[in-house]
Amino acid sequence: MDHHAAPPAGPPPQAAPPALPASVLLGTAGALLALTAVTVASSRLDLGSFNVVLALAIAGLKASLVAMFFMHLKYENRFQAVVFVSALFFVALFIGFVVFDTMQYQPEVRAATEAAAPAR
Amino acid sequence: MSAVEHGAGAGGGSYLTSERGLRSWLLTVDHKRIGVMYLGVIVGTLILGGVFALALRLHLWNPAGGLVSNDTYNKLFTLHGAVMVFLFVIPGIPSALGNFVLPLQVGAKDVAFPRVNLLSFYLYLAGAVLFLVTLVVGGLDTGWTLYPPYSLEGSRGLGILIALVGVFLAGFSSILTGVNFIATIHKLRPPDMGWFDLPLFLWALYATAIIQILATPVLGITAALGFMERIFHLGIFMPEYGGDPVLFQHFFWFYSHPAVYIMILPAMGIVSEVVSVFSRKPIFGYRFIAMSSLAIAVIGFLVWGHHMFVSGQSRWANVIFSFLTMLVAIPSAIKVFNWLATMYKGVIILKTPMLYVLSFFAIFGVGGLTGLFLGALATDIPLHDTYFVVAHFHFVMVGAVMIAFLAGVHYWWPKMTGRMYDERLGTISAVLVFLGFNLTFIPQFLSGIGGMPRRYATYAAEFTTQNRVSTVGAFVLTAGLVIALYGLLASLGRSGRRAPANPWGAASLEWSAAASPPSHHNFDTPPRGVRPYDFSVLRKVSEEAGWVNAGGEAP
Amino acid sequence: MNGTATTRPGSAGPSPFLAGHFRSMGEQLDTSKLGLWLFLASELLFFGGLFVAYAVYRANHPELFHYAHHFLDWRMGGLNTLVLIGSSLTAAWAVRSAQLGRQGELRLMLLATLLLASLFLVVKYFEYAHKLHHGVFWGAAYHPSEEILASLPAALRAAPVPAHLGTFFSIYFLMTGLHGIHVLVGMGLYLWLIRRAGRGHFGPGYYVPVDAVALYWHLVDMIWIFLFPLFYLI
Amino acid sequence: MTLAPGPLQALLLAGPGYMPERASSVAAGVDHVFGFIFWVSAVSLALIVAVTLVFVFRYRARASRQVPEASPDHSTRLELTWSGIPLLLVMVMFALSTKVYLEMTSTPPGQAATQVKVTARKWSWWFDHADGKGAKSLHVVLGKPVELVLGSVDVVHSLYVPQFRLKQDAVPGRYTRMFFTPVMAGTFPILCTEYCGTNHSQMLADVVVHEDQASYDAWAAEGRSPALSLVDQGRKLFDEKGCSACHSEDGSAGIGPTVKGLWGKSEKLVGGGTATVDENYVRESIVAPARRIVAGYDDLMPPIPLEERDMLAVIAYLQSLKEKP
Repeated sequence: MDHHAAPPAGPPPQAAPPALPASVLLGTAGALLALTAVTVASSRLDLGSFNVVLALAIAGLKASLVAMFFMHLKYENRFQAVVFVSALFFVALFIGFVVFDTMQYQPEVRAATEAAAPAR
Repeated sequence: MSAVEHGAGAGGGSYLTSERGLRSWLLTVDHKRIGVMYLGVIVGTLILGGVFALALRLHLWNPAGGLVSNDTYNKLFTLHGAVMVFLFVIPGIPSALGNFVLPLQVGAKDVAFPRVNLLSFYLYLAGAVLFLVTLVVGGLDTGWTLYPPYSLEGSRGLGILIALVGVFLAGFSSILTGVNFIATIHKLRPPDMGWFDLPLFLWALYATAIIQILATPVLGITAALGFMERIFHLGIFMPEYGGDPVLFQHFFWFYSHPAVYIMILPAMGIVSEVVSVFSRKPIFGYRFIAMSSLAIAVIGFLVWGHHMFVSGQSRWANVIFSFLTMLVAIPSAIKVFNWLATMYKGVIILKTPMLYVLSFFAIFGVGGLTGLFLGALATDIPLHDTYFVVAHFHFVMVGAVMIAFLAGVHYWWPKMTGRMYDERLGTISAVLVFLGFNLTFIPQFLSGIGGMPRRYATYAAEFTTQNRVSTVGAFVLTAGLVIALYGLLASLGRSGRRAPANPWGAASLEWSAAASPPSHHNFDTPPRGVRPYDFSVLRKVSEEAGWVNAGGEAP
Repeated sequence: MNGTATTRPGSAGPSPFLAGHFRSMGEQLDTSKLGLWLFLASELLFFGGLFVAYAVYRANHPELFHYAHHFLDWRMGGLNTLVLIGSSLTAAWAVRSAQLGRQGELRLMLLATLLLASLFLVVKYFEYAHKLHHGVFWGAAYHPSEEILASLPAALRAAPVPAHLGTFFSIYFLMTGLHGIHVLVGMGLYLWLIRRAGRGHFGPGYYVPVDAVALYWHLVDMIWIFLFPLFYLI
Repeated sequence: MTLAPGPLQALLLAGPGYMPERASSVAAGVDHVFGFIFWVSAVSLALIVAVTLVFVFRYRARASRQVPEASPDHSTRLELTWSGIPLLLVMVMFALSTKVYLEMTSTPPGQAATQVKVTARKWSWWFDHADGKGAKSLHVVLGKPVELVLGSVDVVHSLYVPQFRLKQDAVPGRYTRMFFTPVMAGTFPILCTEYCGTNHSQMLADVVVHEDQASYDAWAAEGRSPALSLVDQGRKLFDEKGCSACHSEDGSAGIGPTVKGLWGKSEKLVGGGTATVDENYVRESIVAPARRIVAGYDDLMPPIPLEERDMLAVIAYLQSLKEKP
């Protein structure tokens, strides 16, 4: 193997992102405030289980605004974003598997709870 | 840390002598000194855990037990497990050897965050001390897995709370080490060192660090939840208050399965280094080995449910976890075959590190292959929580990891101390460890297949022979370890031979560009990237003077 | 090695803030940021465990959440959301001020962040005090007072009380409590930054700590962005 | 598993030996899977060890061998081969094992299972059989499918019968299920395989597989006669409900206070105060043991619900053990 044909050699210290313009910061904060209003308003509608989905979608959007602009992820080395997204991926995986499993065996929990109830 | 601190040792000889006094050690931010301190404490925990293990084996000489009471037996195996897992096997290679070797191999002066590194050491030390404190307050008999409701019952005293804090602290130490390692490998390489110029030990530590960063916090939150549940009766894990004990098992194994890869990946990294150097040949299939480390790290996150096949986990979750578990076997298989291929047509030098690595092949082979029985659902159901499992994970965690740890300690000993260990004692220890290990744990497979459950203070008479052979084996293994320790420590005395900069003829930077032991700054001139497995540029001068670059100049 | 100045404004030679094992201030900034992002990833998994607990109980016992969220006042949560968004803005602005070398503005922004963080905890204090005063504790300790039960909507009072309601409050106190601890730590860090800024340590050549603490602070904000709808707006 | 009988099957079932008898309908299937994995592993291990030894012997450093021979430093084709073959093998293992697993966790199609309710506690098992008979051992009939519904009153336990190749945790706060059809008459051990404290290794019971229904019925009819006195019935319950595991009847020390001479005594309590061992205290200690604990003992006992008739019998038995003045 030719090691020296290997891709991106060495770590070039990359140029730090320049200071963010005031407009970006104010715009982000404004969008966050607006989305907070939207999320409060949407909770007033009765959409059944879709309420949670909507609330989480708005929260996700707000969080990505914070990450991209306030945390200037948009202007950083892409690896930082990879780190952040893979952490979110593993959280999602953890939640997904565990909720999937616990929901499957819930009937056995309910049966035991009901059997125990009259004894109390 | 300021430039001044770093400059203090300039011209002051090796890192061991550049500054003197206890204070210069306890407050050091030098990765090498921190690595040495870790090594000392970790060997201490190994001895402690080992003493517990011998007591357990003696107790099991007779089916009715008899040496200690059931309660004492339960406390002994709990602390044996907890000390060995949390204090020895998990931090063993990354924190002790990794801390010492990583910046050297990467050509850096130190890790990215030296003060965080020191903090990490003290967090670990605090965790270790808390485990000792549980001994004082009456011990702990929950098993290292800490399953509720048993572990969090109302009758429990301080022991469980202290142990949970200990686990939490040791966990945070591990996270900080992981952060340091990834940042160092990413940012502190010489400008001409590409990703595929990294020694494979670094790829292994990199993959390990991913798990340390992403899995260990879950251990932290699990310990915190357990702590709160015990005090405040939260109703999250305890069924009494509406909680779900199986949920705890999900939390626990979400960390503790990946933790197995925190243990084994660095061990594999050591094997890659040693097998190449002592075969005088470039590692075979560098990229497959590097990528298989990453693959193990990622797939390792997806298989925790295989610890829960009979726990009441749902049927379809079992099937999915069994499938994913089977996949994780592949990257390990690739590594083994590539190591064997590395020896092909090489010049195999049977020094102590290589002897340990050769025994690693057989022992890791058994450990990995017996894992298949436990990943497959039909065979796991009868074998789960029997001695088959005990033997399997000892083959992986003790056999493979501890043997690789010993290989690594012998391999880097000349660099760490500037002394050559006694080769004859090293050879004897490697042979005894291999024999003693197999004698201890092969009979346990047979007990497990026969249906002997684990964590039993007393057992059916039909398993007496297996248990007695196992006890004898444990003492042979201990003898091997004591000889290894003696051989290493004796080299520090007056009779110890001085080590040349490059006694093994290795090409990676810690051997080819740094003195033995290295100076405070590691390198006198900033090193350039090298091909870590290109041995053609090295020439052996003599056994005493070691190897030099073919150009003639000593490194 | 790159465009970043390696000296503090007004002084010559290498910056006193360059650690010896880095080759340049640029490398130091880069490395510190990477390290911090890795730590934040770890934090996500740490909080992640609590989100798992939330998801498991919400999925399997939705009745707890529908009943118990009436004990929470969405206006308080909403106010705190606004406070934290504001503090994130000032934290981000502080980084900008440091990068541009505007010392007065930097100090002002750091101070504003600290004050907003304190305001958040004050609101939180009133929320907690109200609950604890009325016996709304976690887990098995949940024994609500008649008074607070009387304040619930009539329809809810008529409905049967779900078993193990305390588990909801366990999760509520754990998640907001862990978040609150992070806010406290953040306040400590901002105090430290204010002191250092007062000594004029930060400028275009060296603003690693301002940036790093701000990244941490934004994560704290981000977690709250999820906690708010998950607890207050069910 | 539907393998043609013959040498292959014999090889698969041979494995390493040491297998317990195959007493359930799924045991042979499990052993087939075990045999398959065993032989694949044995061959792989032999290969690894043989290659290691051959290489060490042929290529070891010696006077005539100082320089390695030229050989490639990687070979994608070779590496893909030794990734692909193991992948194929483990997928076969997964398929075989999952098929057997699905049989292990369900009743054979078209057959109704007899349900037995299992209660685990520290450190004994209790089996409530379908016809209402409760016992310390599990009784089943040869060839008839059984469904166990497991529950636990205190901590996690696990029911394991090596000869059945089956195991299932009993988890407090919920039920778990286990299915089997016995195919061999006899008595087999039941072991607890989830660590549960002091006497974990002594939490043993038997499963009795009756030849036929008649033999089972004969067992079920035993002890039904009302001839037993209240004291004798209490003594029997004291043993069956597992009380005797912790409370000795002969005055020796145990996990809990001995019941010999206990009746009428005044006991110091944890947290101060005393209690006289009378009918009320005994009743409370059985239903809610944590409420008033005798000093020097831990809060370990699970609540044990008893029918009123049984409660009276236990009380009568304890009275019979009263110290003679």
